[in-house]
Amino acid sequence: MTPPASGTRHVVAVLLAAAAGGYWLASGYYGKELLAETAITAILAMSLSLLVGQAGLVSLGHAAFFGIGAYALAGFGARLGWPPALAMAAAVATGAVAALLVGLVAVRLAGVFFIMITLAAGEMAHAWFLKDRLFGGVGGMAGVPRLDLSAIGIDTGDPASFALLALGVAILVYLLLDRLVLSPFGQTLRAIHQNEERARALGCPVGRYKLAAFVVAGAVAALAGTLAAQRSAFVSPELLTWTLSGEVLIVVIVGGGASLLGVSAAAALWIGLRHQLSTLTDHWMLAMGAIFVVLVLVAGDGIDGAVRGLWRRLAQRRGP
Amino acid sequence: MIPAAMPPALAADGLRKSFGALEATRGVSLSLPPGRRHAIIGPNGAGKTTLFNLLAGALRPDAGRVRLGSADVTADGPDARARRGLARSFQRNSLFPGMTVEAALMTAAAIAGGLGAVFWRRFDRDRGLADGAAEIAARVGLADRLAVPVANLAYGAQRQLEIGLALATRPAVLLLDEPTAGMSPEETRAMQRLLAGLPRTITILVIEHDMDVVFDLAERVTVLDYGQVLLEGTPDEVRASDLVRRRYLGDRTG
Amino acid sequence: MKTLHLAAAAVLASALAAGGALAQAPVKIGLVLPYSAGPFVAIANEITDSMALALEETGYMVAGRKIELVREDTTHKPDVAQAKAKKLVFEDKVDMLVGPVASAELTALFDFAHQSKVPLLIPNAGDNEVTGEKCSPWVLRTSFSNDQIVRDMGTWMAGKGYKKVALLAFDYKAGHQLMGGFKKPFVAAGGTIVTEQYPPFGRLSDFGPWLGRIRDAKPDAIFSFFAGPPATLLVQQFKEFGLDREMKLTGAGWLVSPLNLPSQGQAAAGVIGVLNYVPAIDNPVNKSYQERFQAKFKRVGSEFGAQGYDTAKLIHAALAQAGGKTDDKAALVKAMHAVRIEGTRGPLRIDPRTNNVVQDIYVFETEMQGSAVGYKVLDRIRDVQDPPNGCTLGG
Amino acid sequence: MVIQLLNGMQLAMLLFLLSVGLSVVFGLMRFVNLAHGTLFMLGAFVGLSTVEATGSFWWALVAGTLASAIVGGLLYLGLLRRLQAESPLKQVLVTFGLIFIGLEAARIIWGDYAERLPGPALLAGSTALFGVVYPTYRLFVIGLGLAVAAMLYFGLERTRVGAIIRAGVDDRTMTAALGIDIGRVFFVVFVLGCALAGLAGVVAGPVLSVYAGMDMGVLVLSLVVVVIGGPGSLKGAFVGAILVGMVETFGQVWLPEVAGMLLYGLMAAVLALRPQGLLPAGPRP
Repeated sequence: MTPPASGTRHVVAVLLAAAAGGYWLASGYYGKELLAETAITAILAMSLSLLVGQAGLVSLGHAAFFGIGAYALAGFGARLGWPPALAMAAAVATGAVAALLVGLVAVRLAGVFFIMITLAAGEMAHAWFLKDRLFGGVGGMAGVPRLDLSAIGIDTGDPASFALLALGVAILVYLLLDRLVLSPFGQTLRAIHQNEERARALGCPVGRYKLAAFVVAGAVAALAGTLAAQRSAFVSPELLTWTLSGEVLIVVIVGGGASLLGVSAAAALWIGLRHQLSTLTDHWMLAMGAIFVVLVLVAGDGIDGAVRGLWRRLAQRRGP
Repeated sequence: MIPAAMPPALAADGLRKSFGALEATRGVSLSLPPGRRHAIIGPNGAGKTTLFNLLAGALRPDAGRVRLGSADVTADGPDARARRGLARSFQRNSLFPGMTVEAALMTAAAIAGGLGAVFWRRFDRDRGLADGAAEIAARVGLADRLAVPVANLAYGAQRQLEIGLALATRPAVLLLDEPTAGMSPEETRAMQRLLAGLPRTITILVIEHDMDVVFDLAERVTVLDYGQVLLEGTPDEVRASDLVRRRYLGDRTG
Repeated sequence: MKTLHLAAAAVLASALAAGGALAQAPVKIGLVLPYSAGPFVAIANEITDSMALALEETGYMVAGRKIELVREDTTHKPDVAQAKAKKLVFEDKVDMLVGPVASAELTALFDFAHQSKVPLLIPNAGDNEVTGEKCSPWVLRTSFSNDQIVRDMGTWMAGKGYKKVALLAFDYKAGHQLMGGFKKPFVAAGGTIVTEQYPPFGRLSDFGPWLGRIRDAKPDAIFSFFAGPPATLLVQQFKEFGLDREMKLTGAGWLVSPLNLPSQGQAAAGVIGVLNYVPAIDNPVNKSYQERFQAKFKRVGSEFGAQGYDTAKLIHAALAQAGGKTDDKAALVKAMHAVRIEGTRGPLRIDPRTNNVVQDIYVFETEMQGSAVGYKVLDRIRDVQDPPNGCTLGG
Repeated sequence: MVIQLLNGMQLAMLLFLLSVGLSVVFGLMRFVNLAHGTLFMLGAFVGLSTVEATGSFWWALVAGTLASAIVGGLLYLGLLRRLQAESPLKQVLVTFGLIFIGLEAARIIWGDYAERLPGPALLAGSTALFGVVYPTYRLFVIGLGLAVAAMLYFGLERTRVGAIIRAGVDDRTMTAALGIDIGRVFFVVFVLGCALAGLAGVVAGPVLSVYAGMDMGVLVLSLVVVVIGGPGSLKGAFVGAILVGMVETFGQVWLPEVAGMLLYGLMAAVLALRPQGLLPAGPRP
């Protein structure tokens, strides 16, 4: 639960970024798509990691904010015709507001009940977009604009550039959330997670902190959603299904929950594995399900913990 | 015009609390001037823990008021009372098991200092918090164990940290819930020394079973029985009281 | 796109250099269908299997080139569908795309096909706009438009004495398009819509509540649009609630699709449907298709399979017309416009004004044939062609 | 109106059969089993195969119920028992993974096509009741649900095992301290809950169609039932199921614009205002 020593953390971050960069250079067209999807999933997983890993709030409705961000971008950018950058900012703000509204009710509950109310909230949002007419209901809506970076010579319409953009945003989100996690705010969230009663007795308005974490996580999830909408220029209610929330939760747990880099690596693992398995068999979900059941059961601390455990063992072997 | 007297650091007035048909607290009043060491004793089931929770804010009274200094905190929760300078320890250790001693003390100070809203600075590089943690650790006898994970501390040391977390908030009023519970005689003596050494700027109210600790520390003692104040007085008065001897002390000391 | 042309030119150049002795690169057809997840897996497989049946007849050859089907799984997610389409075009260098099934996936694919100028053939999705106001020169439809299916049904039903009709469909775009397309001509032909019921889309559903409301409105018939499990539910509940004694159940023919009959049982008998295909169509192409399909898969081929079969037939004919050349995509589309084929559904062609298929539409009724439910064609409406509906391809 | 009430009741009884096991397991063990819907689907498919093999719906009822009980029991012994001491997070994730395994396994074994589980000939046709003509089979579903509810009520209130279960829901540690093998009670309850889910699957077969994925829709509905009624409470599951059945039935007709959100809104409202549910099990501090 204590944040990792800073030195190793930076090394791992650079290694991960280098791996992504190497893949970007080596991959073909579809690889760029997968890379962008991985970056987006990593952002979503990092946002949920703040909730689950730091504050101990297990949300099963996180995809709702992802979807709301995507739909808000479609609304502001395509329907209202705002410039994409402004529309993106407004979409992130919309995600934050939505998270605030849900959070006001949800943070008063704990454990399984928190899981259930976030599930209910997510399903409500999903039902709303299934029904709505402005964004095409079940069929979704195309024509979501991409960020215009031509001023600095980047054509985001090009998939290779867009993959880089998504990676860049993921790195920015990492730096931001890393800062947050290591700050007194992050420490307070961990304190609440470890012992809520004590945190309260020390003077911590626990509900407000949980709410703040929920809003930040919602905003970052919405940011991921805006990228997802830009990637395919398209939004549909699929973005808000509760099974997506569950998948991201698995990614977070496999990644070690609290480790931003761990969950990012797990996002890459998730996307890569799904791609590899689905080229092998139409029943890839069976294999994915089995693999993740085993991972959740065995790797208690996720990738992060497994790597650290291995590191410790190696270090011991080298020792006297 | 008569100059207003200095308000008591902690006061309770006519506190009542029932759980269903059970009346746990039946009109208890207390008043602790600043700097006072005050103990609450009473047989099991006398309502000590309920009263403690009413004062700490973990429970809301059905009737009566709680004041901290000049502020009425009856409606406040435990966190709001803590922000007004009230700190408490727990009868069963309630720590941050995933942190080191230093991090736990820093965390307590950060929360109490309202630093929790700061998200742009590194927590672990805050010199002020670290220095404060070292000072508190020295005070509670954990100076040599700053880097030890809380979960790895021995029981007695965890009890000391329990007090340390409360002290880290720089409280004006400190509520201690059986600080020596489960300790060996040696550890108890260390705790006694620790408590005796606390500065007079802190007002202390303690619930305690160990009468040696009580009579050593307290300047005034409230004896609770069936949720009511049986007697309040100096330790000597309490020791001398036939009533108390019959109801309570007699059973123990013979 | 530049690199694509360069690559193609390089292939061409090397082929020429070898004096044609080298075998030519195969024609690649990319299939973007939901093979692994969601409610349309069966449809995806049937389309693919039937395309394979059609291509087997040609030995997977056209004008000296091999034909290759490249499958990509959309996992029933629109963004994946789009990414897989891009993969097929840019990495596998397919010459055309066939897909998808769900309307959300089509929305996600449409713009890509339009911008990348790669022919996309839609084997099953009916949104009017795709070959109407939103039409693209690169997106062709071999299946149907929603309007095309139902446009003449209103007149037909009014003519058969069903004067009072209740409409029943899910509350979403396709539901409203099909009901709207039916309603206008029906009212013009003197019919009355006595009630319109639109249950919310995508719920574990029970038609009881809506059937109750419809019964109160006392129509001569229900005209409905449902597919898959909800269609089965409706057919059963219509009987269970005894509505079959008071009115006729009719609808877009997916209601009693061969895919649904096993789960509908005898309750499916006596339903009137209108569709671009029904297994009972009496023509040699369909007979041979059904024979081969049933021999191989031990069940009746459905409209989805038939559409897949016809799509492959049309592609093959167009490729033959183009002499097997696929580099010039515009010429390829032109060839698709030019060919006329005899499909399982009768004569077929692609309308260059809209890129929608021109086909016969069948009115049929289900009936007990021995111990099982079968189909009887009641009427055949020939050469049903969509008006441009805002599409400007025709100039 | 009468028809709508019967429709709502029919759906309610299906949901009750499905949810009661989930609810008691939730209340007794604080265990959320997302794979509960998968056992419902398993019951339906095994029932389908049994009907195809024997031609008898009644054998299907037995076989589907048994199959879900056995698979549920094996899952518990092999996998879920280990999770009991773990956080709700792990339970949710492991059982979430099981959903996909179950879904794909069903597709591999039974294929991608929706099929119908024919109801018994005895219950075919319609019956006149309260002035309306109503499908006989659906009346059977309602009757079965009520009968099971009554049996469970009797079992919980009047038998020793029932008393232990109630005590376990109220205070798990205390019950264990009384020297009762709470693990065995959990196991029995879990398997019984799975059996009822399988029963619900077979019973739902003739009303809904049987297909891989039929579990997804009902799972969330049954979670709504559990939360609304109050976890661990038989009466809660019963009342919750009726509420959900009626809201589904009437809401979609009267308030079609918001029907999709209605149930989740109800669930969120109950959680926010009365997290212990409408009819919580036993006294809780």
